[in-house]
Amino acid sequence: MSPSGIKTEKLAGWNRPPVIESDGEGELLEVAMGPHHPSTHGVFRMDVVLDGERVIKLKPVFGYLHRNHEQLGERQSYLASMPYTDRLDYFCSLTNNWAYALAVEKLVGQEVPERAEYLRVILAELTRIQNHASTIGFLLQEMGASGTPLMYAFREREKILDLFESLTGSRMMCNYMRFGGCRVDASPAWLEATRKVVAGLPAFVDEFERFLMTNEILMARCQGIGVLKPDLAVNAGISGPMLRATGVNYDIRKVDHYGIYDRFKFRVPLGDHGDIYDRYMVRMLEMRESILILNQALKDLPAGPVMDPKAKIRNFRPKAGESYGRIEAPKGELGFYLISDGGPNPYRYRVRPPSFINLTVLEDMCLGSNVADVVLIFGSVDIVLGEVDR
Amino acid sequence: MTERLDQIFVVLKHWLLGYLPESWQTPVGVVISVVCIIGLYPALFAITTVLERKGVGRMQNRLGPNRVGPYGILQPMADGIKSLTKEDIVPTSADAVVHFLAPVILVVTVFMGFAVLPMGRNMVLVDMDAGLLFYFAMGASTELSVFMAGWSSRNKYSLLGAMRAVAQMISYEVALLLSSVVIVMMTGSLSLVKIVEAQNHYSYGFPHWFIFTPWGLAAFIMYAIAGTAETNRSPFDLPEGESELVAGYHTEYSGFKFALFFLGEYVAMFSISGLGSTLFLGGWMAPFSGLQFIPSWIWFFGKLFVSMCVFIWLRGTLPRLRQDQLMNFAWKFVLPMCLLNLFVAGLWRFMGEGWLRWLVCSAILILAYVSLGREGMRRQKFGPRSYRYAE
Amino acid sequence: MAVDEKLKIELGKQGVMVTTIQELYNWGRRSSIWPMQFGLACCAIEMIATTMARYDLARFGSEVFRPSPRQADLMIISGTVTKKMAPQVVRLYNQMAEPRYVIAMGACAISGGPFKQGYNVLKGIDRYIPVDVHIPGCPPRPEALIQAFMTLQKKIDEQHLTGEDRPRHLDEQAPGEFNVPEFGEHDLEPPSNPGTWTVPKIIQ
Amino acid sequence: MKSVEEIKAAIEAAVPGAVVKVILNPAPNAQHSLLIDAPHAVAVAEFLRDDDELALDFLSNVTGVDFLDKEIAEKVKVTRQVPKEVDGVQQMVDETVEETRKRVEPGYLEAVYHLFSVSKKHGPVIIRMRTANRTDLVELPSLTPIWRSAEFQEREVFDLFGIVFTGHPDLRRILMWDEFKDHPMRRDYVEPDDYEYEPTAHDDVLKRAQAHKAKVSAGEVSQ
Amino acid sequence: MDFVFYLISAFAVGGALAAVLLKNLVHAALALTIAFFGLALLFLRLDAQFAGFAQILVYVGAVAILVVFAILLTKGSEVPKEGVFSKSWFAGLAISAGVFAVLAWAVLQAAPSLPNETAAPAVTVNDIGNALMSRYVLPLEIIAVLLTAALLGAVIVAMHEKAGPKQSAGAPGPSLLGTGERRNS
Amino acid sequence: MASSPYFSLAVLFVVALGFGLAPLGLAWLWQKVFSPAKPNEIKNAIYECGLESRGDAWVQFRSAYYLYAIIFLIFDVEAIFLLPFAVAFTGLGAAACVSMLVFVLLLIEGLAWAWAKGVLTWA
Amino acid sequence: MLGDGILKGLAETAKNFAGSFVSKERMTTVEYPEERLPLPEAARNFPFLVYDGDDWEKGLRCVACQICEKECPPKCIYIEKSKDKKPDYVGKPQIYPAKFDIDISVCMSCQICVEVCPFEAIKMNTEFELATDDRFGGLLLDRKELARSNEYYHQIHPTEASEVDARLAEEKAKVEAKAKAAAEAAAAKAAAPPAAAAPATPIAKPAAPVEARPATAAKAAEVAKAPAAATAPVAPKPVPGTGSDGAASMTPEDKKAAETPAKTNEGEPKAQGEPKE
Amino acid sequence: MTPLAPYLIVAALIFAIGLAGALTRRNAIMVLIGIELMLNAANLNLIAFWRYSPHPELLSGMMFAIFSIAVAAAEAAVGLGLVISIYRHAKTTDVEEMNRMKG
Repeated sequence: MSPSGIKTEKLAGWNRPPVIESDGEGELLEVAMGPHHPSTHGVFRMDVVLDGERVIKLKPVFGYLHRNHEQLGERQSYLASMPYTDRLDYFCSLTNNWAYALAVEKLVGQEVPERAEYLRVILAELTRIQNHASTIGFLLQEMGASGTPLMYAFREREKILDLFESLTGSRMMCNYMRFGGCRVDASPAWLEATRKVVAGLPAFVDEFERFLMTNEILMARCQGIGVLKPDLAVNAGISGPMLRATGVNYDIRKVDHYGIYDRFKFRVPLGDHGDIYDRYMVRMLEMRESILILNQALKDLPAGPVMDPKAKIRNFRPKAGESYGRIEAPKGELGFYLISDGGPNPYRYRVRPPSFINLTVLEDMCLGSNVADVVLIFGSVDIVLGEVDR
Repeated sequence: MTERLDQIFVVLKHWLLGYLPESWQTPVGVVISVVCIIGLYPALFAITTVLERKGVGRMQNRLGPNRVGPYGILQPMADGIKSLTKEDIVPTSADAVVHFLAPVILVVTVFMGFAVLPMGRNMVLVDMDAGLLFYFAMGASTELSVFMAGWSSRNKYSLLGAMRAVAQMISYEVALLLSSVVIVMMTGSLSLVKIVEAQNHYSYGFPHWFIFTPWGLAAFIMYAIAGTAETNRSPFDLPEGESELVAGYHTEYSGFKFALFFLGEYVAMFSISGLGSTLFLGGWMAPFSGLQFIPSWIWFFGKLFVSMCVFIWLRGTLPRLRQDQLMNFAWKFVLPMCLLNLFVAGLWRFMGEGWLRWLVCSAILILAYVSLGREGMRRQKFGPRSYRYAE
Repeated sequence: MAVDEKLKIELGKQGVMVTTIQELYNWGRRSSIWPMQFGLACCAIEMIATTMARYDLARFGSEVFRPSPRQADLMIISGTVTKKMAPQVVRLYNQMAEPRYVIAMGACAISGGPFKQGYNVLKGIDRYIPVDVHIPGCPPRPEALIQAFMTLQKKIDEQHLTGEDRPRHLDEQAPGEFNVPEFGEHDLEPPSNPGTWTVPKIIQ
Repeated sequence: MKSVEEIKAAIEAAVPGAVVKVILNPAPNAQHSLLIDAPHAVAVAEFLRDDDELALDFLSNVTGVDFLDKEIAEKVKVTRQVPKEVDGVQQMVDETVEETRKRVEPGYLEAVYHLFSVSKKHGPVIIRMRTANRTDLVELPSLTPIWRSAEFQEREVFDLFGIVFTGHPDLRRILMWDEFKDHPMRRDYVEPDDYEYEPTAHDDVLKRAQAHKAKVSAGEVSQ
Repeated sequence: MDFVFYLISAFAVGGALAAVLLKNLVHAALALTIAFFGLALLFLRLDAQFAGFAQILVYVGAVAILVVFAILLTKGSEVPKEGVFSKSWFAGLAISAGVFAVLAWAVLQAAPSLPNETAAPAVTVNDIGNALMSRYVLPLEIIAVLLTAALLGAVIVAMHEKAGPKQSAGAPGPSLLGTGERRNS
Repeated sequence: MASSPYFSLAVLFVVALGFGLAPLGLAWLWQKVFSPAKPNEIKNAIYECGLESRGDAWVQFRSAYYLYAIIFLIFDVEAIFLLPFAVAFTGLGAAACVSMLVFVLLLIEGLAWAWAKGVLTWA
Repeated sequence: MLGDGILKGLAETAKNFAGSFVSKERMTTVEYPEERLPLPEAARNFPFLVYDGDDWEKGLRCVACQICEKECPPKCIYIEKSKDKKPDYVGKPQIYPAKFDIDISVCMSCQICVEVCPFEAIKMNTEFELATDDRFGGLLLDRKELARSNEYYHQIHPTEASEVDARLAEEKAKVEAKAKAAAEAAAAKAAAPPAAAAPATPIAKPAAPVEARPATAAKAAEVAKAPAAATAPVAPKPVPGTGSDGAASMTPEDKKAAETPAKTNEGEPKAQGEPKE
Repeated sequence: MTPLAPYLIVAALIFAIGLAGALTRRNAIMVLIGIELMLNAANLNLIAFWRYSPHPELLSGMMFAIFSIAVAAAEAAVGLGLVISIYRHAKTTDVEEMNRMKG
């Protein structure tokens, strides 16, 4: 179907990307960045129009990793979609699991045992830490730091992945949570190992901070670049650290109180400028808060089952209805929208991907800035293509 | 004995030449020296690449290449063979002749610089009256080859990368020149041999290197910055800034042509480091009078090695600047500092001996450094921040 | 230089000169495999993890990830190749300089993997370009990638410089270009490269 | 936060002429939604966003849903005249017969919007819009002018479901390539025949495989 | 001995010829650097070491860069279709041939009276510096003024006044990502 | 002649040129003998992130580059005068130094003007 | 002052550089082919089939119930049922997989097959060094390549395997007890044919009248007893027997699910007409 | 040792080539290139005369050449700047077209 014949109305001016005019000097250069480009996190593509080195137009192009996730979800049973959610945001499979499990639990009114809730929190926060660390590493990589920060981030990530693997059996694609709990219980040895890793995390964050935080080059390149205003951020559906970096206090862990997050004491760091540096710092500070949550959760972890005995896994046929469940994934609001018609498969299975929607304002942030900044701004959004294109 | 060791290469050469008829001796001597230079630096390049990969690896908590040959030392050889046998692609729309010439010219101009570098006592190919000028004249020619590479590829990334590279190189070339003028002012010669010899005294065992004066130190810092930028090394490696420009001006180069660019970059590093140590670090002089028994060429290459290590260290640590910041840094920080340093050097001479000139010169330079730095940070509007939390 | 004895004897027939050159050539190629900086999906993260400190692909001299295909030797197809991406992948492969190798990393790259039932997922990149090594797994562990590297090295070691069984890139007759598919109205055109790929006949 | 009915009332009060229907959700989470009519949708959306009490400034999720044409077989009692021999005389007699009639209830495409409020921290309020049918009238007004976050998501719905959002500033395919003709998330989408040899052919894959084989033997496709 | 001279001269003259004849401007500029380089070699051969290296530094290092930048700034990479030589090329050629003929004739006429060999002057950079600071200090200052003026003048001329014709990216054009842009492959 | 410094330079030039050309020649030979080059349309097309290249790379550039080049040229020329001065500096009197100071200051004034004018601001 | 942040960063890399020579914490590289990190017990990569005893073919626990095939998200398992039966670990005559292929080039290592298997027959392997240049030959694993002994299972997942063994032993004990009771009852009734619950006493019975391939035929001779059901080409209900008394580990859902696929599969076209082109 | 005359001939030749280039090329940049060649030819003359002068230690010709280099550089900067400026307004570097636009 062609969209021809659609009349385009004049839109409210303030939420559109500004039109940047060239000063007529020099010719405009159209450059494609991606799909194979060293800094587009895989196969993202931006078509950029440059005036000198200034970006005056930018069009993101999606779909190079469109893997039909939603259609597969509708063709398969509820359980079979669980491992697919691992592959959405492949850095944070556990939070994806949780969001999906939460949506299904909402759909059928399933309770989750307490121990499972605690384990979910522990795993989600570990996921958050490794995601944020890697994101910062990648951001610095894009800034040209020849991999060293990324290596340090991955050094820590490997430790966390070891934990994931020894609990769930897989490094990245954990497929761990189930509707009504978790698949397997954590052994005392695992908890001990986790405590040890968590105890080592503050030192890592300290090292990272010493390494980077006051680096003049980093500050010069990040501060005041890619500024996002809070009202636009809210209007454009931005969520996660990117939203909080603009100063909007909105953390779904605090707002929805899903899981058992209201039992933990933690703070939500907020930025004031909404630039790359704020996004970077908010992530840095969130890692520290996550460590706090982890310490509390590991202390209070109760004994008990990890799976609701009444929970159904196979031949799971929820009654007709729909549900939208969302959590605060490391990248933002990750939601699953399910419509059940009573069959074994969801009638409609929809993922609300934070990375994808956070890219809405990419153009607004990039216009008028240097082409080198585009790469950084893009990196600071923190996307994973698996989730963007699904 | 130490004398012998010091002059071992010179003696060796003369011993070899002794077997030749008189009229052949000079030309063959030149050829031998030249072949030594051109054999030596690529070998050093090979070693340095391994060192770099291993060194950066160590900084990143990993081992680096260690499988090809013992401890991975044959890695560059394998890379070389691979590059040599790799298909050579010349894009259809590229300008084939210029595309071919660019790496060759780069290598040639980079090597020419070594003609005037003294690598040890009596170890210099030509000691020219205008040696330093010759060095810079050759250095200036490399820009053209970079431009040729980028332009002839007819690729957007290449051309942007080349333009960036040229803009960057010309900006820092000025700083490079001006920071070394100070040394010339003090030694009264453009001959690098004379410059080294001018630093050849020791008091209380410590050498009189130019870096140990306020203006010398300032000039050295500026030289180091400009030299890093001139060789496109991190944090000034924008022309190859792969995060936005894929591989910069050599995006379209494959096979050994690419290897030549790679080689050119490293050899230029040696050359800049060699000149730096000649100008500021006493060239082949020993750092303490007690260590003079160690041959001069060991000192020269030792200094070269140390400066390579610093290059590698910087590369392993720093993110890269943006083009406008880089240009601003060159023109609004490095260049003013260099110009100021000229006056400081003049002042140094006219103030006569005594501690006062140390004080005044250092004060002027530190003041300028701090205020220019502040000004730069203010202009760029960056600085540490604090953050608030919501409960 | 792990060339086994049998191979050496065979090489002996080709003459010492060629044998030496061949050994040197193969050794150079296998010891300096520069991958292209090219990640597609989940497996790309494990590929990055492979280059990171814990696994350190650099030990094999392969940490030099080149962003430009001109300078790369190896294309690690790490992740799902969608139909929208396939033409780009093929074009990039075409733009690499010979000799070039392909590792299909992970289920998706080999066969479409878990996503093979999707409308936008290519069912294996070997439909369009020849693959040297397949690594199953979703995603394969970093160690598996290293093992695949060593498999590739072994494969290179066994290649002959001359003769009938010389590898594709040394053979003038063998194709150097692979058709880049075009976007059709419902599917890629053509759905596979006939010269490169035929559906295997497996008798059950 | 207001209940769905209250919101409905508020909308109807604020936007004259708007037709709002509450669609109840039988699931335990009771996330009911509001079906709004297309002509007033933009006004309703603007109201929802700007109303001080609701302040639904955050459009989280936009989804398309495809409901196929339903063939409904219903039994109807029909009275008709049947010739009958009554007392040996041919007569038309009224007779009530039960008859199965098939009726096609046109399917529709639906766009679902999940709204939250960042300032008031409440939500979700779910609004939906329906097209009249699945074939020709698949236009809905775009809410991108109200919430920027709908920009890409509406493009996605257009791409995958074929709902044309009027008023969208840049309605192009987003995930599939531009030459692509179909809307793959529609439930009647026919996948291209790109059968791959599978040792594991089952179920519908097997069917496709067999269809492919038939096609190959008929010479329609190459491999 | 003369062989070197002829080689260098051929180099310089060839470069100059190529610079004038080549159609592609960038090629011409590169050929120009060859001519400059050849001239610098001639300077060296004339024992003017400082001038020779200065020639390389300024011309090969800076002027050539300036020229290629100017070419890229005026979109001169492409060979124009209408030809590179002016319509009155014949007249130009004739004039220059005439000039050369006159000059050559003059030189050849004077050749016997010209000095053939003189001792190589031992001029060091130090001498040049001293001369510069004594006899030529006035020209030096004038050069400084000239350079500053040139700097100001060239910058003013070349700098882009902001009031130039606006060119919006959204303006209709064949590509540059106007809406409805279709580009996938 | 052989003792002339230029002879050494010439030898260095020739050998360096040989060093650049020899491997390229060797690579060419390798291609001839063993590994045939297989140029084709796609391979020899311009690389642009895996897409077909669109639009020429040889576009008109911005004048910022040129402005920097001008200032560079002026300073390069300045260096031509500065170097002889620097060499002679140790033997010069205050008057000569003052005249050089004037020379440098004039150029600095040009630089300062350019700075103030915003020429040194990268586009 | 300008530059101190850079110096701090340099100090940090220097610390790591120096530390890499002394501390294991800073030199994290594991030199893979020679050194390996021990895989955690829970690690998984691809499924394998467990068999008891020495003969992989006889000992396969799999009864070809096809639950895993149905539940496998990427559909990479292919099972063909046998037409005859053989005794399972409790001695009950069971159908076995005549063909059991897993295409590991498709498998996503999700472990769902393991979770849904009511017979503890399929488990996850930890082997990952499977890179090959032969896509179909190397990556399409058949029954034989998939079969691993229970000892191997113990080796890679000791805790889990012991649990499984305990469970199976318990089940077996139950079945035996039941069988014993049944046998006793039968003995009481006397003169009845020997009960099915005697795995140690196989009754040589000719192969079921099916066009079995050599392997099957050879094995079919060993396939013991199975009173009446063995004659039927396809067992209509292979599962319920086990399902009903193997209660310990199975939730009711499992049992039901174990029944359903068997039923659904009956109606499906046999997957033998695999197209090959 | 080469006598003076050949240098002068070479200088004349380069001068003539430069002149021809300046007169025949359409592109303004090429005209400037021609002029640069002419200036360089003059420089060669200066240096040559200096070398063969009876008092080379006076450095006259050499200093002239150096000053000439500086002046030529300044000329190039301004000249090319003018070309760029004209191009910006007229979108052409063709001398003939520029002439036309004048009228």
